[in-house]
Amino acid sequence: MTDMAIAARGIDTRFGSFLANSDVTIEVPVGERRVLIGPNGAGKTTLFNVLAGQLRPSKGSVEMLGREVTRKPAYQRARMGLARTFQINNLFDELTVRQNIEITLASEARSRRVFWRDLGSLPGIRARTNALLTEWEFSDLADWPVRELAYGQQRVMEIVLAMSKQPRVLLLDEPTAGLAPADAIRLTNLLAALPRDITIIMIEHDMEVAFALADRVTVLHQGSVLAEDVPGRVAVNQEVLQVYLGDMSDA
Amino acid sequence: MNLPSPGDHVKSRRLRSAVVLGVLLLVLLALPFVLPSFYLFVATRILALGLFATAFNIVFGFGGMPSLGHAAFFGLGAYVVGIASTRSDLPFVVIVVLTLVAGTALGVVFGLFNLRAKGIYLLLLTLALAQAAYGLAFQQVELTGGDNGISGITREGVPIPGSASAFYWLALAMVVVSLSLMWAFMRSPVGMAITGLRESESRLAATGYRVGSYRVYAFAVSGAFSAVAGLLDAYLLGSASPSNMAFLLSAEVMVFAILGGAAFFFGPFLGAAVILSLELYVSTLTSRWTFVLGIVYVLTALFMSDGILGRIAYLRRRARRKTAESPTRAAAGETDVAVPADTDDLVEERHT
Amino acid sequence: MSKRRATRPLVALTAATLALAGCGSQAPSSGGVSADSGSGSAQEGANGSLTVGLLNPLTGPFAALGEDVNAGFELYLDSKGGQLSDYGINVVKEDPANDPGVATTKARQLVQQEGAGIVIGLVNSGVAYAVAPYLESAGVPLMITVAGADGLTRTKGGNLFRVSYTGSQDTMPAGDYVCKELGLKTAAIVGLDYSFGWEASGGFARTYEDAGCKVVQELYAPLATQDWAPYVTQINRDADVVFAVTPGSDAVRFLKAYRGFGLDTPIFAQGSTTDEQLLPTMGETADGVMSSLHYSPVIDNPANKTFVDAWTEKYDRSTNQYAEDGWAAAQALEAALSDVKGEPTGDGITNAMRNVSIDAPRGALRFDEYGQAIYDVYMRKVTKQDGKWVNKVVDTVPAVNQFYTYDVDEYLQFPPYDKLKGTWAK
Amino acid sequence: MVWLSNVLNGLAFGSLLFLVASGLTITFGLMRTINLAHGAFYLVGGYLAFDLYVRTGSYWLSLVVAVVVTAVIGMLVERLLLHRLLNQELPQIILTVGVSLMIGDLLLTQYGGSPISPPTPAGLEGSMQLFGSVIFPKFRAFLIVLALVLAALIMAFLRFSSIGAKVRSAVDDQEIARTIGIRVPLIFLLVFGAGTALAAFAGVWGGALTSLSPDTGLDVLLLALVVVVVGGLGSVPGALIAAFAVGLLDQFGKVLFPEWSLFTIYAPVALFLAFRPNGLLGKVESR
Repeated sequence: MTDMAIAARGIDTRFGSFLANSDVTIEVPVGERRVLIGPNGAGKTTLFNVLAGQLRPSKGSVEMLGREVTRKPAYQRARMGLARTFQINNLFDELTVRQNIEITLASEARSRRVFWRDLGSLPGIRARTNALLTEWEFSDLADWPVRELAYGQQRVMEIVLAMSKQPRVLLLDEPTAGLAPADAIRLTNLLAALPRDITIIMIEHDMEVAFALADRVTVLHQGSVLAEDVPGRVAVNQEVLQVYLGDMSDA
Repeated sequence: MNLPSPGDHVKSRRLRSAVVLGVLLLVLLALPFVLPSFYLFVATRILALGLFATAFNIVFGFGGMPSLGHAAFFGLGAYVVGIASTRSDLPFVVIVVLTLVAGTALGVVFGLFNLRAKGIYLLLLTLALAQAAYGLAFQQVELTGGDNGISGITREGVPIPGSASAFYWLALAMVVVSLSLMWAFMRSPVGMAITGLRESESRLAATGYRVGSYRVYAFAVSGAFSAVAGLLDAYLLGSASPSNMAFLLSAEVMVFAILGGAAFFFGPFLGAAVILSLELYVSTLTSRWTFVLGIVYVLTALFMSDGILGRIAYLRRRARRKTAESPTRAAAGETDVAVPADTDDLVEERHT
Repeated sequence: MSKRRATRPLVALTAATLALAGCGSQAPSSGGVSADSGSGSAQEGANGSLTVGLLNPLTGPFAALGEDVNAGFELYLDSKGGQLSDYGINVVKEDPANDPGVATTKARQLVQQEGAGIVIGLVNSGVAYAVAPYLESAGVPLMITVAGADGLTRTKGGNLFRVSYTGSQDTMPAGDYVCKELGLKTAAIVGLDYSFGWEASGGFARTYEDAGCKVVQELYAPLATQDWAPYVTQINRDADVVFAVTPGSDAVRFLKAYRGFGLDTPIFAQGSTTDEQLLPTMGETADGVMSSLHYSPVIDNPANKTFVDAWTEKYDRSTNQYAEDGWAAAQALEAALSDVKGEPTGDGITNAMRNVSIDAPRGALRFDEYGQAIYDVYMRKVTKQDGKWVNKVVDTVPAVNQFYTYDVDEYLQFPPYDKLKGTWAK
Repeated sequence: MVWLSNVLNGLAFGSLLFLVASGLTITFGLMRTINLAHGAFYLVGGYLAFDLYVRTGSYWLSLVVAVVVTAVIGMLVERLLLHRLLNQELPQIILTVGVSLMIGDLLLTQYGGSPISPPTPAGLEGSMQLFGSVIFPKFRAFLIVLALVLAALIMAFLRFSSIGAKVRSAVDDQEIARTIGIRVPLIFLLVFGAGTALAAFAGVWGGALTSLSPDTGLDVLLLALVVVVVGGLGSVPGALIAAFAVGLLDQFGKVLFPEWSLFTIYAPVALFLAFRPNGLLGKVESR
């Protein structure tokens, strides 16, 4: 049995009387690329928040890289090598691109409590920031506040920040949402080119993107897992089709 | 993409800022030679309250936590001086250290209480804490002198106790040092993470920062320097009293910050100077000065919520529109064209 | 958010603000002489001129007191044509805003900018404590008109004088009076929980117990207590008398709760509890309340008649102790100036003030060597006269000083009243 | 019996706090507007009723006119000033503090600084005997009833009337509300008017209990804020429970720990909020 990058078992997440996740079990082995799909309100983002530690499930357990993390808050999971992006751009808007990266890099143990030195002057931070800016082609924009970037650039920034900490597990919440088709393709290519040793769990609405990137696909529906399989088989799963088509005809 | 590199721009601006600050400092150093003693007194008071506003802004403008209880820190500093200087022979330096320690400790308490509260709840939680502190100051007479406060604070232990000018220079030195330390602090990883609190706590947590800790750090540092401001005020006035802890001072410091520009490091200081001068001027003209103060608050809220510096920055951005184009939005036909943030410019030091 | 909007309204509103500020300065804040800052209108008398800084609250909780002190002072000055002892008097009013910081600033402004030769006023004792050391160091005499803390007048030969009471001065005769004359042998004290409350209560308790009677209970409520029920319901109903020290709006609430809960123990109060500013609002609830104070508008003497006539001609309400304090302060200053030869220096006025002896509306007034006024204290009872509630004078204790009948040195050895609160009933 | 009397007093003072807090909590709950001028409107109501009663001698006329006129003033403030600052918490705070400074100063200029007392309706003077030995003022007993009735009315109104639903939808999503034909600015105007009317109503009743002077607005406002926040912003039942709790806390704090009475009211509140940052019945703010 391979090691699990993330294993969530029997997850219930309750908001008042509303059950957003009901007995969800999802196990993602190290190195796998998993895509979560499902209609609106299926509980995908809630599950993400549970995996990332932003929400504590009402029931069930979460394991990450072989360690029990159910009760560990988000920042501790981040320190264990988990990174995530947000469905709605969630950056340090008023800060510059450079500062966004610097803060992210400085979150490691030896620098995050430093209060006597300039952030940019810490050993390695400036150099690594510059390297990242170059690698992701943001050098020209380094001193612009993030809020001034185009939407698509902000989506990429989300991924830059997530990747800058060299995560072992990467959660991507609809990375291509709201992008023009050309930008979406660019971004998908960027994602496809990420190192294979990073475990990726991704929520995606766009089926083409999903199936192009996924090793396996998990389908959520009304808070529960409806199906989980390789893309080819999910694409022809009757139940899944029904949910999706039904959902579309409703909309 | 073909963009103007902000590099040269930033360098020239950094130089200009340094020159502006240098000239300003020289002017401030020279004030005792030109100002009549009363205005020197007022200037010293502005220094103290300006420091208070700047310290407050660490929590408010940078950390994005609207504290309505900061008078507690200011008052605490004043009482430390009051108690230590009237009941002991402790040297000035020790009293300063005591003040810093007390301010930090109270800041930690405030921070721990406010680990989770947000927005209006944080506002009222801090208010309740400050009211509790006010209650202690008012009722624990043994220690605080109750409503009479502590008077007769002399500057005996203070370096060069003699003249008003000497105290002004001492206050100026302490304020300059404090502001420099805060400036440096806000650029450190901890300071930047505090700024991150305001921008997005969820991202900060997802990045690996323990959000609650940074809230505590913000209050601790802010509390320490707010207490130093209270110390200066107590030495200047020669007294400490419960009104140093009162709700109205907490509200006023927020107006200082907003009117000056909470997004800017020096905004709150400017706001303090403007409002204190205005209060002095108007209250000399008319006994209806609270009415005028009310109008100032209303106008600030309606038209100056980005503050004086915010407005200047906006006007400058607009003036510069022709020379710089936003990399992205200009193409999309947006009119409010942005320019790069220059991290070393006084006015453009934008953290909100 | 568009940041471009509203520059024009901003300009308009700023202009309006400035205009209003301008109008405001002419608005009659106290109805007194138009004597706002402006040394340009310096009035020159035959002997010279003097700038008087009136440092009384015009805003905040004590505004009503401050306005009346100022009005009393200016009324007397008016009646003398703006001159006292042939010195032209320029009045400059500043608002201490009930804040030691503002008050210290304003005191300096009065002295250093406006050239005030004397500062008169102060209501809040904390503010007075904060301001006094500066005026001492500046060599400018300070005449306090309301602030009551005992400790303010405990230094001999200073530049500080006070025409109004010390916290305990007007209540010490009351302790004797209630015990001996009224024969009420046990008392429950209800006071405000701050220094004035402890001093006034303590003054009463000291003489009351020394006269052989017993304080059986002490209750102290915070300043500005909105609901007095918790205190009123605790009052020991076996006490013969309730001694109340509840000045200001607390008096209104205290009496309302007291009557509401059906208590019928007689009340004897420190005189500010039944102040004429409050009587119209208190109405029936104050009926029969006795009190001690150094003034009552119905005192029958020529000086008071002059004062009351001048006051009622101008204002549609009764005089009160604060207005009288202001009036008496002006009289005292006039008397001092008549002794000053030539330039009215700080030392000159201070020295002359020590020998001042005047017939104020309250009666004879002079200062002891600590600068505290010596005056008659009246025992009064709230009664309806011609459809109005007044503090009828029922007895007089002449020439009361701040130490009452105690030996000064012995008195000064007593622990301060804030240490004694809570010990009287034990 | 002493305990019973203390409990009743606590409830009566709590009732006064609820009267003040009710207007504050609905303006916040429905409009997300923090009105720190609420204490000033409380004063305006009380002073107007006092003034009118002196002129006319009619209690009910004074009450009604005072409440209506204050509501109109409130609506003017909303329309001319607050309205421009929708969803901007801090500017709203500064603005309403400014408005309350202005109102306080106008009242001081107009009526002087001495305390005044708004009228009490006939029949509520004096006291009554409960359970044999407990004497309790009728006015205070009536205040408890009044608070309970008012709470029930507000809750029923918000729940059952269509205006309640409209207001809620207008707040939840202004865009959607607009598209389905709800006039959002009008709704906000009415809600703010209702809030200030409640403040004025509380001013007439509370002022009759405690008397008013131009500086009492702040004392009352601070206590009402405590109640609103502890109850959970926007929650009327929460405010009712919190008002009674704070009233009792105040009463027993003063009886049991008089030396700490200012501390005992705010410190527990702070502690409570630290553990329940959204108050008793407050909704978690999504942001």
